[in-house]
Amino acid sequence: MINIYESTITAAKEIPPYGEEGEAVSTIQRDPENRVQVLDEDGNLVGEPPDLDEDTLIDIYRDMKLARHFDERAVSLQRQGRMGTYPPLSGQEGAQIGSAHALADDDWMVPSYREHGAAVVRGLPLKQTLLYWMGYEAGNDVPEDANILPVAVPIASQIPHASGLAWSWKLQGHDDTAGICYFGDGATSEGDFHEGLNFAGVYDVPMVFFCNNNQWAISVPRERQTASETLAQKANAYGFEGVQVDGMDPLAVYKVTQDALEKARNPDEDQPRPTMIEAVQYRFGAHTTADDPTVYRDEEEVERWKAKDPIPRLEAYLRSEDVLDDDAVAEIEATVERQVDEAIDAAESEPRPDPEEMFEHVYADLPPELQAQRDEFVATVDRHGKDAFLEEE
Amino acid sequence: MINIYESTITAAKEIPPYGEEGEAVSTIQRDPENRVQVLDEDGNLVGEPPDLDEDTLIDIYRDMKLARHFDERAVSLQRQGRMGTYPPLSGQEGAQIGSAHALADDDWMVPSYREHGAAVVRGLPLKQTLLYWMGYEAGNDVPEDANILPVAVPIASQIPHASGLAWSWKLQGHDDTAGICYFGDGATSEGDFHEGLNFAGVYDVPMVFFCNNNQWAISVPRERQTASETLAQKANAYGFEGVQVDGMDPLAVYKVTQDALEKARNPDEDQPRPTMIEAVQYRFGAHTTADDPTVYRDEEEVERWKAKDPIPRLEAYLRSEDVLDDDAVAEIEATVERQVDEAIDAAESEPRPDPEEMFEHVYADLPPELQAQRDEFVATVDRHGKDAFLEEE
Amino acid sequence: MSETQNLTLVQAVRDGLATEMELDDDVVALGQDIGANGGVFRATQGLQDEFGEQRVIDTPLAESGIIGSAIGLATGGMKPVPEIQFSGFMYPGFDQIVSHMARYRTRTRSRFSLPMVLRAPYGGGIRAPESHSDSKETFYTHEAGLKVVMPSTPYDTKGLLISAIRDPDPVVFLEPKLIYRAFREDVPTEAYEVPIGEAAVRREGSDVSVFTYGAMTRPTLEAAENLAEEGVDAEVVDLRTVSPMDREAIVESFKKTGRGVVVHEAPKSGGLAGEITALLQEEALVYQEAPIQRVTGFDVPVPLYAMEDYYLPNAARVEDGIREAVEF
Amino acid sequence: MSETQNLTLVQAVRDGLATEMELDDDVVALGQDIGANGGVFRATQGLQDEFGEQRVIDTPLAESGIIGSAIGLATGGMKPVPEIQFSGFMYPGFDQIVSHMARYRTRTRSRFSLPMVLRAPYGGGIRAPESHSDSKETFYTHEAGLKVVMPSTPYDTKGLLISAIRDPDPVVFLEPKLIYRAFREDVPTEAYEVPIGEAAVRREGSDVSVFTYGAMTRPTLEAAENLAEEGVDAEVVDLRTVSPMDREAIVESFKKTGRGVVVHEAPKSGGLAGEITALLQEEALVYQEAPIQRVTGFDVPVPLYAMEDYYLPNAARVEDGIREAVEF
Ligand SMILES: Cc1ncc(C[n+]2csc(CCOP(=O)(O)OP(=O)(O)O)c2C)c(N)n1
Ligand SMILES: Cc1ncc(C[n+]2csc(CCOP(=O)(O)OP(=O)(O)O)c2C)c(N)n1
Ligand SMILES: [Mg+2]
Ligand SMILES: [Mg+2]
Repeated sequence: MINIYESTITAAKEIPPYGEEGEAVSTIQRDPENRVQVLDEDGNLVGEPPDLDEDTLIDIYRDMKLARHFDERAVSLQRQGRMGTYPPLSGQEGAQIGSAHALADDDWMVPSYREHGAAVVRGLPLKQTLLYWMGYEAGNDVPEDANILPVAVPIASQIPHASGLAWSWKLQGHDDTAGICYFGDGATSEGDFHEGLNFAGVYDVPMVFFCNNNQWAISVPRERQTASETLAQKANAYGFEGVQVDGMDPLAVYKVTQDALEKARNPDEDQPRPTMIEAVQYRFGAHTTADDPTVYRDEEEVERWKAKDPIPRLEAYLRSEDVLDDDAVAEIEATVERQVDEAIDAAESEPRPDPEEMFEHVYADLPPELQAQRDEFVATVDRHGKDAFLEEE
Repeated sequence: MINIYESTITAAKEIPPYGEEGEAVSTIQRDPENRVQVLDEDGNLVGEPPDLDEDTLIDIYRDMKLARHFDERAVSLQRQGRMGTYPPLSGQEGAQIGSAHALADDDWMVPSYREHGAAVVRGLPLKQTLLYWMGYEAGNDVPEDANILPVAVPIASQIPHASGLAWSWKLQGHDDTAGICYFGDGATSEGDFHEGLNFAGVYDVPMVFFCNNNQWAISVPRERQTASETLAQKANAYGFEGVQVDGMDPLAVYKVTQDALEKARNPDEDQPRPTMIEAVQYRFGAHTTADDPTVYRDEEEVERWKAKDPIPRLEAYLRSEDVLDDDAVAEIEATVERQVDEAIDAAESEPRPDPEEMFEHVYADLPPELQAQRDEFVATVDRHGKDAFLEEE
Repeated sequence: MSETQNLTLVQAVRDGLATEMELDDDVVALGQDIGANGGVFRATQGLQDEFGEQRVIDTPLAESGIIGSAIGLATGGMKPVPEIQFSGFMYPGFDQIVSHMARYRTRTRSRFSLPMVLRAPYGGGIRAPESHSDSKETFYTHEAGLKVVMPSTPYDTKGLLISAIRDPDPVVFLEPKLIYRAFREDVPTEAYEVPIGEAAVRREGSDVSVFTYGAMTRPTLEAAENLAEEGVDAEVVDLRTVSPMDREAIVESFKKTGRGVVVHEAPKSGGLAGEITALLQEEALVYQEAPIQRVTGFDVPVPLYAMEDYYLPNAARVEDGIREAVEF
Repeated sequence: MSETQNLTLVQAVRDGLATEMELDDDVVALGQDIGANGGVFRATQGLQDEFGEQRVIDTPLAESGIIGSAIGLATGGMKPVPEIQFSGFMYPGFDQIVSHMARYRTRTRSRFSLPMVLRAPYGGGIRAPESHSDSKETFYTHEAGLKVVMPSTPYDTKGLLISAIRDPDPVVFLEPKLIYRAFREDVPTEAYEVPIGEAAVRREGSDVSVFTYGAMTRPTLEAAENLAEEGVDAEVVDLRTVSPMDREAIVESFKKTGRGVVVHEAPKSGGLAGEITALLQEEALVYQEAPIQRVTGFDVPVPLYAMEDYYLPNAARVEDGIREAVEF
C-alpha cells in the first residue's frame, strides 16, 4: 500500500498535458493509472492549472484552512468530552474543497460522513456539523438552500441515492443540474457501490462518483480491500470512465471534477454522463476519535504522506504567484479561528432536548399509538425529572 | 442486443489461435471482446479443438441430447399440470455440458436454478431435479458424492458462497480442488456478484465464475442490464481476467473452462486464480413456464440464434470426424428417452408428503416450541384428514 | 353515480397506479420486467405503452439499486413506486428499506420526506418456487417510519394504493398474490382513497373477534360462515393496514366479544398475532374470557409447494382456532 | 477446582473465541478490522497474533460478502465466526442471513448444516453515531432455522459462545456492547458450555416476574432491588437465548407470580415483549392477575445520542412498569 502513491505519482513526467484548446475532457479520457496532477509536493506547477480567478483560488485556500482548523478543534472537543465520536478529515481537504468548489450553485452533493469540509463549501453551517456529532437531532437541520443530502452512515448506501437523484433531474428535464457523490475506498467493496454505479451507467445520469481513497478503511489498507490495481478502473464495469487524480492537489482535483461535471451536463454524442474519480489521498489522523491508528500503521508512512499536505502545497503555489503573502495568510487564519469559535459557542448553547422531540419527524402525522407512547413518556419524564434520564451535562 | 453475437463472432479470423505448446492459458489472457470459438455455426473447425478422446466427445454430445430431451419433457409435464413452474434450458446445453465436463471429479459446482444439464453431469439424478420442480422436499436430496451446492433462487446470492467454498479449500490446503459457479447475465447487476467476485480476487481463490449470458433476464435484454460493453470485462474490477466464449460452442466452452480451472489450481506466479467466463448464448424458450417471451422479443431473433444450436453443431463436427453416425445418434436418442422416462416414472411415484416433514431439517434438534407446533398440527391433520389440506392429486 | 369496472385485485393494482399516474406527473413506476412485460403478474400491463418509458421503467436486476435509486428519485421531488418482483426478494434491499426509507424523514427533520410506495406481491399458495412465498410483514412493521398496507379486496386495493402514493410517508404495499385473480369487484374508474390505518369489519358477530388481513381474509370468512351454521357468530376484522394498526377498531371489537383469534400466514413466533394479543391484554384484559388463539404459519421456512397447503392456515384450522376460543 | 480469570464481557467474548479456536482448527474468525486492529471493540484483540492471518481474517467492507462467504466456508467444512461491526450493519447482509443462513439445512435436507456464529455488538447507550445503536433481534427471531443468543454476563458470554460455535446450527450472537466493559466476573480459563435455549433466574421473587435479556438485565435488576426496599419482591428472568426461547422457564415463573413485565430496548411494536405476552396468555391465562407491562424502546428510530437515554429503558421506567403490574 505504502508504495501506491509513489509508484505512479513520481512518474510525473509521464502525465500528458491536458486542458489544452479543444481537449476539454482529456483529464478524464485517460488510463485510470495515469493520475492527474497539477502541483507537485512542493507546490510547483507540473500540469496545466485550471482557469480560476484569484478570489476563487483564495477561497479554496481559505476553505481548506477552515476545514483543517475546524477538524483540529473538533478532535479536541471530543477529547475534552464535549463531543461524541467524530471522524476527522485532516489531509483530505484538497479533495473535498477542490471538488466542492467545482460544483455550480444548483448542483447537489451527496456525502458520506466525513465531508465536513465539502459541506461547508455547499452552505452547511459549521454549527450544524458540530451539533450532529454532539448527538443533537438539531444537527440534522439543513438550510433549504443547501443542496446536500444527509450524512449516510451505512457505507456506500448513499450511492444509489445519488444515482436516483441525478436520474430525477433527467426525468424532469433539468438538463443542467449535476451532482457529486462522495465515498471512501472501502465503500467500493459494498454491493451498493456496484448497484448504484450500474444504475448510473444504464440511465446515463449526470452524477460524478468521487472516491476519497484515503488508503485505509479503518484498519484495512487499500490493497487488501480489492485486488484491482486502481479503484478508478472499476468504472469500466459500468460503461463509463474512471480516472485517478492526486487527491492532495486541490487544483488537479478541481480540474478533473470540473471536467467530469461538464461532461455530466453536456456530453458529446455517445459519451456517457457519469464519471468515477478516484482521488488518491491520505487521512492524517485516526479513522474516528474512537480509533487508534498506531495499532495498524506506521508513523513513518504518515509522515511520508504529510509531505504531500494540500494546504502548504497550495499556499506555496499561491505565494509564488503573488496571490498570497504573510499578511493575507495571517488574516485568513484569524478569520477561520473566529468562525470556528463562534460555531462552537453556538452549538454548545443548544438546550438539552425535550423528550417529545424523539417522536417528531417519524411520520408526517403521528399515528395514535405513537401519540400514546409520547404522551405517556412525557408524563414519565415529568414525574421523574429529566435528570433521572439524561446524564448531567 | 440482437447484434452482439454477430458483431464479434463473425470476425472469426481475428480470433488468434490458442492451445499451442506452452500457451496453456491463452484462451483466458485476451481482450474480453475477443470471443473464443472452436466450431462455427455449421460445425466447422475454426479454432484449435480441446484435446479430448472420442468417448468424452460422445459423452458431451449425449449429455447435451439428454439435457435437451429432459427439458422438452419437463416443459410438457408442466403444461399438463404434472409439474410446477420450471425454468427451461434449451439452447444453453453447450455452455452447461461443455463446462461441467471440464471439472475434475473432486471439483465442485455452485449452480443457480437453470443448470439441470450441468447438474446431471455432476451426478445429480434427473429424478431429483424433477421432484424439486414438482415441489417435493425430497428433490433436495443430493447424493453425498455429488459435489454440488443447492439450487439458489435469489439471484447472485450463491456467488459469495462459491468464493467461500473455494476459500475453504485454500485454507485447508486442498490445493488441487477447484470449482465453477454459474449465474446469468442479469445476476451481474446484483451486489452479491460484486461482493462475491471481490472476495474471490482478494483471497485469490480457485473458483471459475461462469456467466451464462443468455441475452435476457426474463424480459430485460442484456444491453439494458448494464452499460458495459461486455460482461467479461467486469472481472477487471476484481483484479482477475474475464473472457468471452461462444457459449453455444461446447468445445470452445470446454477449452476455456479447462484453462480457467487449470489456472485456478496451478497459477503461475503473480497470476490470479479466479477467472470470469462470459459464455455468450441464448435461451430458446421461455424464462420459466410462467413466462411468455413473445411479449418482449421477436421470433426472428429466436430463429437467428437457433441457427447456432450447440447440438447439431457438435453433431455435424463429430460426424465429419467419423465419431458419430446415424446408428450411434439413434442409439443415443433411444437411451436418452428411456432415461428420462424412467426418471419421470420414479418422480411421479413419490408419495404425498406427510405433515411432519415440514418440521424436519429446520434445526438439528427440534426445539420444544416447534415440537409442540408439529404435534398439534399432526393431530389437526389426523382430525380433518389430509384431503382437507392438500389438493387431490 | 360514478362509473365502475369489474376488476380482480391485480387489475385494481394496475388501475390504481394508472389512475394516479394520470393525475400526477411526478409518479413513476420502476422495477424488474414491469415495462414491455407488464410485470410478472401483469400488475403493470400496458402501462409503459400508456405512460412511456420514462415513467414505467425496467430496471437492472438489483433490489438495493431499485429501492435506493427510488429513494434518490424521491429526494429529487418525484413519487416513485418501485416494484419488487416477490416480497422474498426485498431482502437484498433490506438495508435501503430499514436504514434509509424508514429513517430519512427523521434524519432530515422532515426536509425530505419520501413519498414512495414499495410494492411487492407476498405470500404462498400459488405453487411458486422457493423464496417466492414469504410473508414477512413484521420485518417492516417493526421499523418505525414505514407504513405497511396489506389489502384483501380489489376495491380496497385501488383506494389504498392511491392513498399510499399520496401519503407523504413511505409505504410498503404488500399485495396478496394468492388472490390476485381470485374474484372481482366493482371498482370506481375515478380516483378515490381508502384511508391508511383503518380496519374494516368484514362480518359482524358477537361471540368472538377474528383479526386477519390480506390473503387470509378469505379462509377466515369461510370459516366464520361455516361456524355460523353451528351457531357460532364470529366477527371478522380485516386490518388492511398492518402498520400503523387500527388499535381502536381491534380493541373495540374485542371488548364486545371477549374472545379473540388472529389469523396470518407469517410464522407464529414474532408474527403480528403476538403483537395483537399483547395489545388486547394491555387494553382490554378485564374483558378477556379466553386465551387469544393464534392461527398462523409455522416456525419453519415455507416448504416447497407440494407441502405449502400444510403450511398455510386454511378454513379448517381457522375453525379449530375459533372453536378453541369460544369453548374455553 | 478449575482456574479462572476476572474478565469483562468483551474479554469473555475474546476468551471464548480463543479457547474454542485452540481446540478446533476448523474455527476461523473473519470480519472488518478484526485482525491487526483487534476489532473496533477489541473483541478479537491479539487473536491474529495468536492464530495467524489464515484464521483471524480481515475482510473487505462488504457485509453480504462476509456472511455469504462464511456460508461458503461452512459448506466447505469449516466453522466460521463472522463479525459484523455493529448489528445495524447486518442489514446489507440480510438476504444472506434470511435466505441462506437460516434455510440452508432445510434446503439440503441436512446434507449441509451451517455451524457458523454471526457475531455483532448490538444496542444503545454508548453515545455512538446513527445506525450504531439498533436492537432488532426480532428480525432474526422471526426467521426459523436461526438461533439467537443475547448474553448479559461475562460467564454466560464465554459459555454461550462456545456452545454456539459447537452448535451444528447457525447462531446469531448479539453482544450487549453497553456492558462490554461494565463489570467483571470470574470466568473459567478452560472451555465450558452454557446451554443455548435456557433462561436464568437472576433474582428470585414472588410478586411479579420480569423478563429481560442482554444489556437491559442490569437496569432491570437495579429496579428490582430498588423496589425490594418498598416491599415489592420481583423475580428477574434473563432469557439469554431469545430464539428458541425458554418457554418453560417463562411460564413457570409467571405461574408463580401471576404478574409480568417484559423489558427490552428494541421498539415496542413487534418486539419480543409482544411474543412473550402472547405466550403467557396462551399458556397461563388463568394465572394472570394483571396486564403484562411492556417496558421497551419506543416506535421511533433510535435518536442521536443526546437523546438516547430517553429512548433506552432505565431503572425508573422499569420500576414504573413493575408497579403498574403489581398495583393493577
Ligand atoms: C455498512 C457498514 N458497515 C460497516 C460500517 C462501519 N464503518 C464505518 S466507517 C468504515 C470504514 C470506511 O472506509 P472508507 O470507505 O475507506 O471511508 P473512510 O472512513 O476511509 O473515509 C467502517 C467499516 C458502516 N458504517 N457501514
Ligand atoms: C434477488 C432476486 N430478484 C429477483 C428474482 C426473480 N427472478 C428470477 S430469475 C430472474 C432473471 C434472472 O436473469 P439472469 O440472471 O440473466 O438468469 P437467467 O434466468 O437468464 O438464466 C429474476 C428477475 C430472483 N429470483 N431473485
Ligand atoms: Mg478510506
Ligand atoms: Mg439471462
